[in-house]
Amino acid sequence: MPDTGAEARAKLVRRVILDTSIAAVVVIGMGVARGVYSNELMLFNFVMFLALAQGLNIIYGFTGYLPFGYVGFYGAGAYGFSLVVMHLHASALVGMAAAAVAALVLAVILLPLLRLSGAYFAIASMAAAQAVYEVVANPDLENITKGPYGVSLSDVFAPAFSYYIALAILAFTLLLVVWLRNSRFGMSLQAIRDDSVSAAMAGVSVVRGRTIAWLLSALVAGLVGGVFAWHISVFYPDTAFDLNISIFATVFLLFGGATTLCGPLLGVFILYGIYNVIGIAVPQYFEFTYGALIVLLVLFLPNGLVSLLTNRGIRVP
Amino acid sequence: MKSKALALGLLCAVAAAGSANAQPAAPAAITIGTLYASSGPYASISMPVFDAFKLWVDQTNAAGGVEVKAFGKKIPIKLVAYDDQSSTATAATLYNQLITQDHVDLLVADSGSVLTSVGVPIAKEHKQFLFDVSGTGAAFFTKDNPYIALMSDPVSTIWPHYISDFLADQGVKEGVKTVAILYSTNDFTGTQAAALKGFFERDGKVKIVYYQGVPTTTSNYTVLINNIAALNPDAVLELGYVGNDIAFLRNLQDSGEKFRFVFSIYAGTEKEEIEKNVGISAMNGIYSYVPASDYEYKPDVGMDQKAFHAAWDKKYPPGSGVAFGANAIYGYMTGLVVQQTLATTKSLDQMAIHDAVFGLSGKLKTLDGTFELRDDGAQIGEVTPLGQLQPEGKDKLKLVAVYPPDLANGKAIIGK
Amino acid sequence: MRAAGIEAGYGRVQVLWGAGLDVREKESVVLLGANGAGKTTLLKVVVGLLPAWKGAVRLEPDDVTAWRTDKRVRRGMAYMSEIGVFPGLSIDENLRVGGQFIEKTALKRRMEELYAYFPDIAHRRGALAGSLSGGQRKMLGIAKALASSPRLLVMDEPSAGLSPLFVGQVIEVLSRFRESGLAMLIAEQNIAFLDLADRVFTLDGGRIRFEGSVAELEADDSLHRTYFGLA
Amino acid sequence: MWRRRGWRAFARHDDEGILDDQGTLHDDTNMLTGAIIAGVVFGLYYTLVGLGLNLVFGVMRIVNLAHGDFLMLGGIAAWFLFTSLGLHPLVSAGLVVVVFVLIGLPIYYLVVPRLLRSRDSEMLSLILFFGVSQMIEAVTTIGLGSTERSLPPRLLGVGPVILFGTRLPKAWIFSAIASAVAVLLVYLYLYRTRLGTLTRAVMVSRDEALATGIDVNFVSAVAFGISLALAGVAGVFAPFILGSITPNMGVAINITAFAVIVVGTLGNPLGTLLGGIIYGVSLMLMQTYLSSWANLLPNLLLIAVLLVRPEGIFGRKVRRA
Repeated sequence: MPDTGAEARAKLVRRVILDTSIAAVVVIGMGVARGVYSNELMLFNFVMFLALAQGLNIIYGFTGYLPFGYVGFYGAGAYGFSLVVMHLHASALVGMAAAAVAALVLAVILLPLLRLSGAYFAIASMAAAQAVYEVVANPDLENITKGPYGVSLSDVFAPAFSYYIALAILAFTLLLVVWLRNSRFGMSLQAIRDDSVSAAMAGVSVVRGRTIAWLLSALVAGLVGGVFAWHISVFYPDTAFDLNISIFATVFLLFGGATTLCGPLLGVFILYGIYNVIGIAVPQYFEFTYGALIVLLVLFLPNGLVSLLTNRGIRVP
Repeated sequence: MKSKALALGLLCAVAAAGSANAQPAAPAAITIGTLYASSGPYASISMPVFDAFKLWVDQTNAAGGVEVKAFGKKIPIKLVAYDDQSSTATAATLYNQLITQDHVDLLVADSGSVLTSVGVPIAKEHKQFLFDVSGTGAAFFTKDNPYIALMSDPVSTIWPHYISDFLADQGVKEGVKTVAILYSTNDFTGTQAAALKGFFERDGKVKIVYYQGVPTTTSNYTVLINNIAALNPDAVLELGYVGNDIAFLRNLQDSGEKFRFVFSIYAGTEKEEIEKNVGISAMNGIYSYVPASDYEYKPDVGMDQKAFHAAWDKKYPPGSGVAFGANAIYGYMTGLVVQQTLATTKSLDQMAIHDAVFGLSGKLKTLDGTFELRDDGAQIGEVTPLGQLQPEGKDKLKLVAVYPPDLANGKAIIGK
Repeated sequence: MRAAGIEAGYGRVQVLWGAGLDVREKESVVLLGANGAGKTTLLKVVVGLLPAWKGAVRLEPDDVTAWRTDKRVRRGMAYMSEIGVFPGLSIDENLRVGGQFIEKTALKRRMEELYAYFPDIAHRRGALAGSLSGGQRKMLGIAKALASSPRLLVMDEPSAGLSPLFVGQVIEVLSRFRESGLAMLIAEQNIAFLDLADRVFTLDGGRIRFEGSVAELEADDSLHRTYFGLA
Repeated sequence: MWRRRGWRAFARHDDEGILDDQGTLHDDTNMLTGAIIAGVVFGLYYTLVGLGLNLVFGVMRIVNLAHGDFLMLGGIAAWFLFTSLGLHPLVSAGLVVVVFVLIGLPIYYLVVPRLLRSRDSEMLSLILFFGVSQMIEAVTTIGLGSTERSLPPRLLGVGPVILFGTRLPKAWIFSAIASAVAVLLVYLYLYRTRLGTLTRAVMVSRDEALATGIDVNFVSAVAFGISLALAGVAGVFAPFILGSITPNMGVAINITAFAVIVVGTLGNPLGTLLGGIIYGVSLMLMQTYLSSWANLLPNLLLIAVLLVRPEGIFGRKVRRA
């Protein structure tokens, strides 16, 4: 905040408190839900997509880069976790650390992609995710990754514990977004997104800013992927690298509205909620409706649900 | 707020436990939960299973329900089925849904290893017995998990041994010395390829000159066929899914290359589907497994193959979408196992169901052969003879079982 | 051509606040204004690339406010943007695109006329416009705009990016067309173009500040200082 | 592959006492030339697959993520016309061209002009057409179920054609010819017609085209229609090249089509020819020497070209900073 007046500071504090309480309500709510609703896996998927949509928010909402291959980090996390647990017989928490490292390493390797703009970046990141998948799923690497035959991690299977770790990851991600929304760093990122040339002239390090956002975003996906592997314990590479995961997260984010805290949350609760209620019974009709919804959204509400309010000048947390 | 929710949760748990403990009177219906994939890569193996299972349910309900020994009477079946659209993530949620929300009495998996895989740990976690229709993944069957049994389809490592036996036995006599193996890199075909490689190396009679995996999404084989032809193998084994086999057989015909022995899994197991897509001339002489849809076992229970095929055609007229084939048999077969299980189980407790299913092992004879389980739940009874597609009349092909000799109903013709 | 009471802008940002100007038959008008004054915006409204929020544009005898650019071009208006050419097309193709609405043989004749005017580009007809020098590109831009034989040529900063030497050439070419009876509306900040002007408008902050002859402009002290400097 | 008399042919047919001129000599060089020739022919088909996608990108700067689904619809149309009316696929191809152009125009006017007005249309187009793709896939699955469908191979002739000593399916030759014709027609359209020149003008600069008074919407709508027609024609040949068609095949096609057009220069339809051939040849080489890694190829090609030479072969700046 450039303004250092006491009033501005008080305003900032109020904002941070509001944002943080929203985050807290969501996390606690999802914790409580596990006690009252027994389809734990469905709740777990909600937690996963809440975190993924916000992770994507970090890179897209604040820098304007939309990686279609976001699932690559998720898959890298899932396999980082699995490899350490399978080969080193490490504990699940060590596995989670490995998941984080795997996603970050991949993010560093893919840093050059940030030189590309818009659609090229989106497509290249998708190709990158596919490439990682092709490597992981290759039967020639069966001894390492189990190739296409899938991973089984029954030794560390702990659905309750891993659910709470997933909640912790969600909390971490939400706090990251709160921080980005209210910090000088987050503001400068948005300045870069809107006009990289002037932002650079104003002394904001464009490259550094984007790199940090990219790594944070990858980290979130990696952690979510790791906890997914842990929670589900048996999976195939095409589960961990399912392009639909990217696409769902993207649609949720855009539907709610990027750069905000509430937008992606709304997107997940509404769309994934509908998906689970209606989609299960009549998937094809739902797939059609879903597709139509996306089309209408892009044409008539490209900045998401929250833009109904922000267009009227109302600040949405 | 939190404590309130906790209390609510506790209440629910107590209620659930209470209802489980009190042995209720006969329920109004036996709930069977299952998944199917109406779209995506596994739809073509999932839909026939599901349709056949539905056929069994309808038939049973039309007869007044299924006989349940624990209550000494017939009870109608309520089928709860969800569409996972070939997505494992969706499937996982849905297995959970069936167990925790719908509280199904019996849980039947989706077809194929991939969609079954996610159900295995969930069923085990919730101590729910899983009727595994055709998920043959070796990792599913472990001694410490009593909550699974494979209905049909022997485990992948057993399936292919008639191929190597046949080549080592009759093939060698006719001068077959070399073999090329081309497989799709997925659990189902990959394990079969690896098993075959092991068998050939163990027997040491036929030499493997080409052993390659290709991605399951491979849709054209022209160059691969050219490359294989360059090595001049006597036998070519192509192990893939339906789409792979269609592309392979079409390209093989187009290439004009001839091999003395060509094997493809689905040419026989989903004969009608393949025939629709590649035509008869491309299939003539091809070797394949002989599924129960083309082989007449004498059943003690349920319809025989002819009667079932007729019932299928009546319910799903040819051309209505889903073709008759091995997977249809698997679905019906699963229904029969369920039926026999309920007819013998002491209660609907999941361990009692486990006991009842394993109690059928070795005794149950259906249109799919003899149902026999290894003690970890893997299927070892239902064998699939090696067969060959041979001309029958002018424009028809018949799948003739040629090996092993005790199951054979025809003679193999090995090309020159 | 007459534009009156134009209000327009981009998104929520309003740039023009009731600007208006007119160009009479065979008259040459220069629109003078500093960077950001709204010159380009006003021209875009005139040629129909930007909708007017308020006000009207008339191309006598029609009210063309709601017309699309292509319809206005058919009616005898041509626009030369700051870029002015398609660098990825050949010189020949640029002219043909410019004269897209003209019948085939007439276009051929028109192109020969233009090549006669611009010998510099005439002998490289097949070359890509992108390979031309800045000055030649400007000439091609003018030729392309004129290919449709317009009655009114609207130009946005023909001097942009040119060295003073080329600016002189451009003015010279334009003056020849002016003599042949072409009406012109030139938005500029380079006062050298005043040589071409029958009348001058000045635009500042999205409003017209002055309208009159060059002599009247020079007579106005404050305007004189703004546009001619203190020299 | 060379097919001529050789010592191995003798060895092979020795015990049968037969020697015919089908005797075969295979060696590594022949595998190599075989893969390259097959790759070129196969690549021509992929040129056809990518051509329309690239045309739309070139003219509108939008990415039609439903391109593969339109291709699938073309295949379904050919299948339907054959099974219900007995139409030959080459006849269907002609019908598909007309119908798809006509379908393309309204779709363009419904969606694209509004899309192009948005802040980041290139990006949003990806998402929008993903939605369209979902709708098409859903409708097809509801209407037809999800099983494989194809046309009898005999329609395009069974048996191989020998090209420079390499045996290729007849269907490949047909689709390669169709593709070559399509490329030629697109070339003639772009370089020999008035509308084509205007189209190229829009490709060079949409703003300048608007300023020049080109009816950009009409030009784009026609390009969009042509693009769908090209996808449809590629779809008609799909059962012969890819074995069969299923409602969900679109996504995989899209990824490959992207690779092809990125390699062959984005926004330059004729560059697609080069991209298709490079893709085809590399795929066949991968299948020959490293078959299980073959799927890695389009992805790596795509990333490598974007990073090393993002402007493609004919050049256009795509980097941001």
